[in-house]
Amino acid sequence: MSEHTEHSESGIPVKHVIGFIASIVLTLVAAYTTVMSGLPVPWIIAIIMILAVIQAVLQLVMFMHIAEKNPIPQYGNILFGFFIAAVVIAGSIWVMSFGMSDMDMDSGGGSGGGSEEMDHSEH
Amino acid sequence: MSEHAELKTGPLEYRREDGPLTILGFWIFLAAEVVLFSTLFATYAVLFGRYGEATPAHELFEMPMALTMTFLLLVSSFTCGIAVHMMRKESLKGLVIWLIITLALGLGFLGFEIYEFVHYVHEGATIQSSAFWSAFFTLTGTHGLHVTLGVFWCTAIIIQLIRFGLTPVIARKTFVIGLYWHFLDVVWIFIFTAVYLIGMVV
Amino acid sequence: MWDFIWNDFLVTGEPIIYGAMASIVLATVGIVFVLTYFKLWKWLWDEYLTTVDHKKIGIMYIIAALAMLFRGGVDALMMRTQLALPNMNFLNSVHYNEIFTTHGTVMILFMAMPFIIGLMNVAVPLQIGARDVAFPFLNAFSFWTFFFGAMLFNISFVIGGSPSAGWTSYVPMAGPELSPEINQNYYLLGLQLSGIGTLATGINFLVTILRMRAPGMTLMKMPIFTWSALITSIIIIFAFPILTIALALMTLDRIFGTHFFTLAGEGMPMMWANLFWLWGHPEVYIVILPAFGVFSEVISTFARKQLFGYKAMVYAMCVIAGLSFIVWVHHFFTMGAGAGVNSLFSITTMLIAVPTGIKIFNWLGTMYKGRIRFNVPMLWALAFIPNFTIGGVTGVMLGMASADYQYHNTYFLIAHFHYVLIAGTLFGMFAGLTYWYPKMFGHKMNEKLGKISFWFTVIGFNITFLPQFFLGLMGMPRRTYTIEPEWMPLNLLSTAGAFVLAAGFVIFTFNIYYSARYEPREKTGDAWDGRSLEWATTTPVPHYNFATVPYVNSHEAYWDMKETGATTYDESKLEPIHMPSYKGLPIIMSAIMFIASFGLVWHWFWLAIPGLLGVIICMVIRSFDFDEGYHVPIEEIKRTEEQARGRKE
Amino acid sequence: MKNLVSWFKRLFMVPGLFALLLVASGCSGITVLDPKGPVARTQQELIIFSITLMSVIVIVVFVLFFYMIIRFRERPNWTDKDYDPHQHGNTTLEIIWTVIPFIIVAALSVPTVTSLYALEKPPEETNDQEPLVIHADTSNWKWYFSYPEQNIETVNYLHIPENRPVEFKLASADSMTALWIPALGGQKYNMAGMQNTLYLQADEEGEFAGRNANYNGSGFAEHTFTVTSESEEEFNQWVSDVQNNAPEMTKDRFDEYLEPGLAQEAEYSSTHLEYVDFGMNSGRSYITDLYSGNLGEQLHLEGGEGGPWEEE
Repeated sequence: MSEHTEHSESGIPVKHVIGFIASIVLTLVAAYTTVMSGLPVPWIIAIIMILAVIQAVLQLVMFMHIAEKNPIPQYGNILFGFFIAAVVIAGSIWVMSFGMSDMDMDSGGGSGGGSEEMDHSEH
Repeated sequence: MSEHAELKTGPLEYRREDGPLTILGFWIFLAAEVVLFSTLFATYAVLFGRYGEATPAHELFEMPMALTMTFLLLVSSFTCGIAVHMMRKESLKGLVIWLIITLALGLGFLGFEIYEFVHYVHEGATIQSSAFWSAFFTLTGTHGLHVTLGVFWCTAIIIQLIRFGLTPVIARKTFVIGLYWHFLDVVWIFIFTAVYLIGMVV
Repeated sequence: MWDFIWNDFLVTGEPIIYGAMASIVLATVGIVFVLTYFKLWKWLWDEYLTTVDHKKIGIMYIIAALAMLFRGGVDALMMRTQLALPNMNFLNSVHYNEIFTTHGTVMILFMAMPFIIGLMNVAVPLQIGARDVAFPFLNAFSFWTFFFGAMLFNISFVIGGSPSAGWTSYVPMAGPELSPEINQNYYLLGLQLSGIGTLATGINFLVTILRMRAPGMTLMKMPIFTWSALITSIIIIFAFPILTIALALMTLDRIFGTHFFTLAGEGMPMMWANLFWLWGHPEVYIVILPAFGVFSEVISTFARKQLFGYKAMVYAMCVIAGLSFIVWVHHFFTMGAGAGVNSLFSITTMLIAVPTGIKIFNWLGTMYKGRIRFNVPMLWALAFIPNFTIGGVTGVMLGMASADYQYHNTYFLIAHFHYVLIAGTLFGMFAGLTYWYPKMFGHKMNEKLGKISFWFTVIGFNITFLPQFFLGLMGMPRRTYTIEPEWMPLNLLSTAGAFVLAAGFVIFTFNIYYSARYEPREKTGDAWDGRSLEWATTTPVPHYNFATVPYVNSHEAYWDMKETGATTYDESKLEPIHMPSYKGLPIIMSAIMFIASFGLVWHWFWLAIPGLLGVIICMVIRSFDFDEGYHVPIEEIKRTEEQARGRKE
Repeated sequence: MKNLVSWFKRLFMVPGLFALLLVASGCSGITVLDPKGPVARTQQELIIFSITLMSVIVIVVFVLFFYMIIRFRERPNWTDKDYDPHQHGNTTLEIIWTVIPFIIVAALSVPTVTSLYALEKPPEETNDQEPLVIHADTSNWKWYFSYPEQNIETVNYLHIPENRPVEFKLASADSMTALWIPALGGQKYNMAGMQNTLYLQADEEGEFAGRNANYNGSGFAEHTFTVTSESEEEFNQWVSDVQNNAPEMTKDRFDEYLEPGLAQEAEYSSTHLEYVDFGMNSGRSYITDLYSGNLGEQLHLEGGEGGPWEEE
């Protein structure tokens, strides 16, 4: 709680500057990986998601003082929040990804597809 | 607990008994917000690629735009951090100046977001176009709405700071809006990654 | 204009609805007359409508819950009447659908939820020795948003038409394409409005319990009901945002033409079911865990023994809370997600039986070598054990996905969840209400009437729902408005049981009136020889709760105090007590939200937008409100305590 | 107090006797427990197995429960020797009643998972035969059964050959519904824009009730159909009758069917799959394109009548 005394008198705390630069760098790396790296898509997704998580943790620790005692540290509920978030997202994707075998070939179709098929039948 | 006895040390926002209570309450609220946004992300992920007859995302998403918005929010998160730091040094002037900078950056972000939405609508991708675009506009729009609310809230805090000075109550409010602002940045990081970057490659 | 009002705005053409309209108008006129005649408006506004006192808010929650129990109960009786015989012509299919929809929604969200929150409000701050909850203003706001949300849902009956898509509101049936009328909007906005309040309650109680406990009361020295409230709050905080989003998405679909769950635009109807149950399953545990807490308190008090395996009870609740978030798919095993998905969720579902079993056996253990008194609260708690066990084991059976293909959507399921929710939640709430009644109102509920109502309820309940297990296995689907001849005998029995059950509830309500008039006043403050801190206060409880807060050494703080002869009043330690001021803003703000939501229901943006602006203005007013409450002077505390304690001797 | 205890006993005798009566009257009235095919039999065996295990638990709890409330009730000649107010738990006991439920859950999990995987395939005993493919589609509040190989379609009734697996392809034009024939096996959902597969089989000839089990609005109660299971020859005879005598299911005729309402039993010598397959993503907005704004119609059914045949 006494960290506000640790920094120099110049006004800009070192911790914030480090956090800021790191987040800029991480963003640029993610953008680069996406556009320029030419890696396979699953790899890109995995890498940029990891980068996003790192950056989020950075924000929480460096800017939001999550580890600050109040009078006990407050990360318990946020961690549980992230656990539920993971369950919601991963669970929904997993549970909802069935019976969609024709989605990929047909994803542009929508309502138009039906009428095409009808035309076939009429001759 | 019985008294509004103010502590003499420690950060201003923690000195009154209701300070830590409110801040803990707000952290819990943010945890609830994590779940709220995760539900939107889940919806977006499940509805991904369901364009119907509308334009696919990768034809509309542009890196310069997404990066500009990201940097605006990242910088504003940084300036907001400085503002809270100024508050802990009990510099009212510094606090107000940095908060106004944060506000300006937030408004810039909103401007770009509105421009982006208008652009998409002109390209034929509206919230009513298809499942994917409904999910996209709702996810980014909910975040944008949070930022808008944050801008109004922050304005109210700045007015209070100028009128009543840096009291423990207002310090607590300032700290809370700071948390809120950083949190919106965290959410944006995931929007940038999961919506824009992935939307560009898939 | 008149054409619109008569044909679209008001629901017309049904004698039952005219009856309802007439009774609503009469009841309103009656209430206004009584309030005016006895000059009670100011009292009502000053003492209740603007209150931020957790005890009064708790009472208001419970009154609202009982009113909603009455409404949901009447719905149930009408359904049972229609199903008593084949070819009954009491309700037509549309009307029947509206009634089971409102029955489910009202019972879960507007009866069970406010009942548990009401008991939490009454008991938790007292159990942990706090002056109030952490955010009293927010607490009042929670109540009023719940109240107006419930009212919004309830007026649909006479204005615009009731929703009729079931309490689960599955799309596409509830979506804009197949239900273009506005009635479904009432469901969405009513739930949304009260959901805001529930989320705020969750945050409020979590902070209260984490930060405002009496000195010495570590987490493992909290009364078990407080533990259940803590865990319930956590589940609320992480489950309700999912509901908020799910409702918002369907609202967007219905009012703003989006395509989340629609047939057109490649929407995905299954996603609604997924999101609904992601919230819906934890919701089940939100309404059952506080009941578990009540049973633990009641059984230990009336067996005059410590709770058996306190720590195991706490851990069991934690495990239940965790598991509650990873079982939601068992509500739609039949959606065809595949053997892999169904296997996993089958196993997680059945695993819930383990911590629940631990709790059942620990309650039995609590009674072992006890000295059991059969007062009314204890009777409810005792009836819970065997009945809930039936509900629990049938739950395990339903959790076996491949067998569930036969139970799903049948009366077997109906019977199961009524065994869980009535024997669990409702018995728990009745136990809790009769248990804390003397603390709330200064007198007990009449024991004799209480026992009569108990036996009517328990016997009626079993006659109603036991046959339904068999009806389900005979192939009777839920939500059908008419029955086949071969299902007649069991349905008739079930209907008869429902009326016995209803009689039990009527006697319970009558008991409230009877006890208020004739029961002797309760003066000790410790009506049942209680064990936890709430019994250490005087009755009636002073508005500041505790003059001085004792140091707590165990989860049975008051039992310890009684053994050492300590009290919560130590004149040498008196200090002025800080209390929050009463506020009119929560009710005003909620009323404005109600108006805005009503506008949105009807797609009237001219009403909704000013309403939203009004809400924002209220928030600004609140932000600029620096009222810090007041301090109760030492003199006043002394006077109050002497009066209360002097009377005791 | 004695009075009270006897009340308690009486209370639980009512449902107990009642259950006994039901069991004594035999399972014949209880469709789910009287299976007519291998799928339903798998499920029935699982149900009986779970009921047996669960009864053990219920009996244990009930016995302990009554022992506690009778033995430790407060009574006039009560003495202190059985009272132990300071007993706060017993680790051994608590471990026992944690481990035993685990074992029970494991015992139930194994057959559950095995049968789940088994039900995804045609029944084992007849896997030498090709399943008969039937597309079962619904719209509010009708069933359409298309036999693509036979090129025939029926409305609101179904013929199947006995002793041959049937592979249902489930889909819906609008509301989510569920195909359920309790005598033959459990249900699965029909949904728009996707296809579910359900295997069922009848082991004997007869008529069985089938229905939509998932609530879909005001016509739900009448959203039923009958299943006739018959010998292979009779079935083939029926098929060729339909092929030769029934009219074609034209697009116009089918579009009329899609309008909300009830319909009589009927048969056609072609299928609607030629115009639209609701199981495909392309078929999901067929009905909204056709009846945009008119799908909200409510059926005010009364008194269990106004059944399918009287509506048109």
